[in-house]
Amino acid sequence: MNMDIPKETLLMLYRNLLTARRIDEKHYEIYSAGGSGMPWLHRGIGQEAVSIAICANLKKDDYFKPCFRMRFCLFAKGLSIKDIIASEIVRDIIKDGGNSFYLNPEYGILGFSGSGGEDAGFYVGAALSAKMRKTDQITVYVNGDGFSNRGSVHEAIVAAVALNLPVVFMIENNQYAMGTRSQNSYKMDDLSDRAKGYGMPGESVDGNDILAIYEVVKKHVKRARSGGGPSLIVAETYRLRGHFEGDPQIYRPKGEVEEWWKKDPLPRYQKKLMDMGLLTDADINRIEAEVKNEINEAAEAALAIPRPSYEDHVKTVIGDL
Amino acid sequence: MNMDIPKETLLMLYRNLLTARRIDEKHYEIYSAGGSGMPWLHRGIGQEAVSIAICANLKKDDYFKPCFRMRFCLFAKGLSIKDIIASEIVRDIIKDGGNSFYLNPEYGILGFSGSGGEDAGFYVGAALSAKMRKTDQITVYVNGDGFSNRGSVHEAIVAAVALNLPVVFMIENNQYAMGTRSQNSYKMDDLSDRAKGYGMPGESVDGNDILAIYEVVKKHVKRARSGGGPSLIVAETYRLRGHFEGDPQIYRPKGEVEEWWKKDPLPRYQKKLMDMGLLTDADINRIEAEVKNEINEAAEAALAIPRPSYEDHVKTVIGDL
Amino acid sequence: MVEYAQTLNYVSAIGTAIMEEMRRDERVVAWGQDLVSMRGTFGDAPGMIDEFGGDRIIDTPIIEQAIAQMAVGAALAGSRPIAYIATAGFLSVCFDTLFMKMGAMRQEFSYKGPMPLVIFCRAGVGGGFGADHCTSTEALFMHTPGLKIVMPSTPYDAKGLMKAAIRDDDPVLFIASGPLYFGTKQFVPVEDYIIPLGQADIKREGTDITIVAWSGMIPKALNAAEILSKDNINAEVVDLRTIVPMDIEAVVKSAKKTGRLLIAHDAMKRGGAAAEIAMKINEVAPDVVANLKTPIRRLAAKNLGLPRNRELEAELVPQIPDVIQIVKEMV
Amino acid sequence: MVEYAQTLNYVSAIGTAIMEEMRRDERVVAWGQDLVSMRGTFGDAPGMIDEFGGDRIIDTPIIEQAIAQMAVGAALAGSRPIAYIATAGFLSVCFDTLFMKMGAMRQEFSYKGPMPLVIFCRAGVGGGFGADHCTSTEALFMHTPGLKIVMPSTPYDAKGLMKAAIRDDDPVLFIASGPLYFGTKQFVPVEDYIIPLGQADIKREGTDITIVAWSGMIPKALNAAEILSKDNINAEVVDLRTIVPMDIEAVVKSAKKTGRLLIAHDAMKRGGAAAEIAMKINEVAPDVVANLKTPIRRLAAKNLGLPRNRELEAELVPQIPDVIQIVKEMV
Ligand SMILES: Cc1ncc(C[n+]2csc(CCOP(=O)(O)OP(=O)(O)O)c2C)c(N)n1
Ligand SMILES: Cc1ncc(C[n+]2csc(CCOP(=O)(O)OP(=O)(O)O)c2C)c(N)n1
Ligand SMILES: [Mg+2]
Ligand SMILES: [Mg+2]
Repeated sequence: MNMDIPKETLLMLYRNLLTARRIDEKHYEIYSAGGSGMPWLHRGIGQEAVSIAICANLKKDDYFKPCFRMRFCLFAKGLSIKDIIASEIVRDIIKDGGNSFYLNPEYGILGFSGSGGEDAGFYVGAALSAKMRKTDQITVYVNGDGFSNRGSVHEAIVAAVALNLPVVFMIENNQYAMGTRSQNSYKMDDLSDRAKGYGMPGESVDGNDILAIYEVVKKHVKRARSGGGPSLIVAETYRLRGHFEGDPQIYRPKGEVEEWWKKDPLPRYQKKLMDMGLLTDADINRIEAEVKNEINEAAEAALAIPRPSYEDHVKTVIGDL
Repeated sequence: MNMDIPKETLLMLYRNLLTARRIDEKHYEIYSAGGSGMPWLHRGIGQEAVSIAICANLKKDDYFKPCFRMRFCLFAKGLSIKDIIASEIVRDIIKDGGNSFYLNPEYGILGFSGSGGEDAGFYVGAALSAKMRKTDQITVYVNGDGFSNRGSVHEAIVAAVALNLPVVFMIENNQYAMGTRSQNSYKMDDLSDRAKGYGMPGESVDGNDILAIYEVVKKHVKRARSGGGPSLIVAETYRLRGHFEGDPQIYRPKGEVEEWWKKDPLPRYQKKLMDMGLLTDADINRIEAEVKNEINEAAEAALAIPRPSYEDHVKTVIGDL
Repeated sequence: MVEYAQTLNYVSAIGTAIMEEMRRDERVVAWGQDLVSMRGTFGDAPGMIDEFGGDRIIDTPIIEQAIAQMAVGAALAGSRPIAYIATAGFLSVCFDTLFMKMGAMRQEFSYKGPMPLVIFCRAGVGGGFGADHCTSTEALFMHTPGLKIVMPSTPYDAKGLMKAAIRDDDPVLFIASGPLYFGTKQFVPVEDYIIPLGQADIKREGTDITIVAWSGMIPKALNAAEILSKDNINAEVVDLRTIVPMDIEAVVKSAKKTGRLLIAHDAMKRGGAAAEIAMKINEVAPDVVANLKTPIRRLAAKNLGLPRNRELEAELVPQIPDVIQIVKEMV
Repeated sequence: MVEYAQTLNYVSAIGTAIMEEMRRDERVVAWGQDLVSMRGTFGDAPGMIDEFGGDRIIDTPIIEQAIAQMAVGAALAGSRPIAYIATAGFLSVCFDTLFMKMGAMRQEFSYKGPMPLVIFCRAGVGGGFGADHCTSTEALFMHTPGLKIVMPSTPYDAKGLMKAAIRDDDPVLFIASGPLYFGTKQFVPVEDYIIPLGQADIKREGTDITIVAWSGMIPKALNAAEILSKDNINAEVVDLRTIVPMDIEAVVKSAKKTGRLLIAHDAMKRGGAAAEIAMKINEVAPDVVANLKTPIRRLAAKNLGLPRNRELEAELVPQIPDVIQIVKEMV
């Protein structure tokens, strides 16, 4: 089934998946060292396949909101790795002439709500705007299993269905919302049944199998772009780390994390490409070195950007102080 | 199928259905005369079967919120007709020692939100309280097809499902939310498919067939009371009048109202009981006279209650003025 | 010379403004409940729904959170949306987006780009329909970062301010006054005009006391002023027109002239806008305050939820006699 | 004689209060996100989750609207619920229920019965986590009818006020201070005590100026006062403890004594609580205000959405040096 994906795409996916992994690790490294300015860190390690596969199906000006802990994957949508890291460590990207991963309409990034799920309507509104402006832009809007329960996400779906908007909704089910198991919130075996309640198509996919996600997203994106209206994809994956770095994780059953490490999407895809004869040990080492180098340089450049000054910040905002 | 409903219940349903109809008409009469104090009137004529059938399945201390335009049916839950009318025409029920149909925990009435659907969680919270207090009280929570779309209704359902609470959710689909046809909000043939999105059972029923509703509600109430958790019933009916009295109704297709008058639940049920040999012309006339008399007396008594005075009102409220 | 060609009521003035802006700029679009199906929202702006309905004016289900949120996304995506939330009381139903996102988000992320959107709603005090339908909520948005608030009191102002709101690159909350919707008609110029946000207007000149008010309180203040004039009390009525940004200079100037300052609003007193205005004047013009003949006072609704009862509501919310009484106490 | 048997931090004092009340009255129940699964919400109140978790303390999905609404229904149905909304910023996500229903609904319908519920949340300024997580929202609820607001600054107060809140028959919004959660421990009596809602507390006696504050601003004010004392400026710090009802008499008394009044809060200035307090004092004690040595001033956050950046946030929200500076300007 995957055989019709061009080789360059397959290798691009590999490189991006690896890059995502290494950025996440770099964030952890910077966070652990302290003093960077990051107020906290919610890691996305092990879930990268979802966002990377989505980005591979989108154009630069399509609208896309990943899960909050997967924001760093937006490099695959076109943002520079330097800007990704600079966003995460709260540098003055504006003054540096860069692009924040929080709010950046040029790249289809329309803001990010700290009250999770409140941004659902933003991205659906962009799809409505695209329809009114008669462009072919579509929206992919993703939340975790937790925030997907929120009323504002529901209303955004109702809007997209009623107005037949080009939106692919996704739930990235990493089995936990903070300490709450998703099975304690949803009483159904297949979360994609949520779609049935809105009369739209829905399907679940192995969120740790990047090619499976790639193909499912491709199908739904195509449907949305051709006027087919909204749909839902549920990607089943796992949060390998605590909710935040420092989380004692008393809620985890013993051995669960270890089981899921075995399903890590990165070695899994690497093996697949090797089996397909598309990747050699030498390739792996070369790409690893290139990626590492790229990220190290980006991190260095990002760390060199000053923190925003009060004066610069205030210049960007309106209103009397 | 209806044969196992006792005769007294069948006749009680008839009397209540007729009473509901006549109260609605009385409200219209008072409203049209002017000066009563009613700020507006949203009639429920033609939809009475739903609430009447529900009440017949509930105990006094079960929690029940009907559709906002069907509040007057709460007489069937135990409120006096005088109190119903007095509530509608904004009299000083408190001072009169009566029971408002807006907020009255003794009768399982837990408030009524002018922002439609905001009260969903109130009634689900009461179900949670009942579970914690280990009583067998259940909740029936109804909205129209319009308010049922709101995020707060969704969250209340998510809560009831996650916590396995004894709640029967209902959508009373009268085909319109103000001027918006329900088919323009929901893109599915059977609104009860909404239930599938939550992994709970759902079914649709002819909302103008009182016995059909009675039986479906009975089944779901029994399920809830025995710990089976939440479920959804959709009652298909029709709003025979404008959204409010005075609505020019430019949004109605020609002939639609006339078609639905033919499905009026009252004559339909009357005929059924006559066919079953449970009702004669003489019975009909007698009950009609009794009900009319009861309502006239109640209306007179209600109209005689003074409007609330500022002083009395303020005594009931807290806070510095 | 201004050519007066149309006599419009308040709501039609708003509809006309929106229609003219939709013709001028194809990015201007509108959505909300029953805009098209019930046609009444924009008054009798002629041909509006025929021209734009279903295409650039669309109906949505009852999903206020999405209605407001979609405006944020569409504005960032290049449209200039007008999102209709029927009642100012329902703003609390989509409050997170209004309070934490619409104005605050660009500031949170130091984002310089525009977010041109209008939230259009109607404040409903006067009907006795209860808290949700009648509560005046502007004080909440005064405490909201980055959101402009427009509350006109006349058809002329409503048209000019709506046009300014639509052309503004920041989010604007336009709270129309329900009780004024079908009130006195006014000659409204046919040609294009805007009233810049942040300019108060003196609706009545006076010498003895300044009454600062806006929206539905303006006619009450003017009525009171007429009656007071028979007792030789000459009140100046300053219509703020926009709450944020606020033309505090106009208030100071008037208070300096009359020597007395009353701030009146329909909203509840505790934590209401009057307190902020009074404090602001103390901050920017302590000398003027020091020279007032009597301390600044405020007239506002009692600190209670509005009842489902027109007469009780009228007891809680300031009426013409209340304005007269407090002015007499002050003069 | 009070027996001091436990040294508790702020959050454990709250947890202990709730646990004691749950033992005393079986109608007291609690729900919210991750109360049981993550155990941290009530601090280290010993055995609390083992004793009540899963039965009278339950976890919910991420559905703040339902979390708040369920408290209303359960309170009317006979429970005494404590509903946990993690962050004071998220109160805007369930705002309609808080603003229009919790306090207002009984008034709307002239209902005399009780509605005993506590909304418990944490205000988060200080972390640089952005608008949603850090914004102080009490001013919104000051403008809300029928809702009491508790904002303690010490473990002792937190315990006594939480007990009062739980026993109150009206809805109470209990906004804990995140930055104080794991701050200085304090001896907290083992025996039952309550601090009645509506009583301010003088946290530091002084003669030169009154600083009115609450919650996380109190330690900043006390720190500033210590530093100022080296310059022989003796500040009195009045901790309001509850915002509604407000102990305005205590403020007036102190201001009369010191002759100067500063009101300081973490929340944004425009439309903030300081304006209301200043206006209220003008209303109830115009003579005291007239005799102040300098006009009342307020110190509050800039009128901007909070940024995702700790240092920038600290620039926007008043810090110890800001308190010192404004006091020096006033004295
Ligand atoms: C409205 C709101 N409620 C609660 C929170 C606190 N919170 C932050 S992350 C999180 C869990 C989100 O779970 P999920 O959506 O599954 O994403 P995941 O963390 O698994 O990636 C919660 C509850 C929040 N940010 N916003
Ligand atoms: C949150 C909110 N939005 C809008 C309204 C205005 N409104 C009052 S009734 C109504 C229609 C409700 O439709 P439905 O739920 O189908 O009930 P029906 O009128 O058909 O009985 C609307 C939109 C409201 N009261 N509350
Ligand atoms: Mg998750
Ligand atoms: Mg309907």
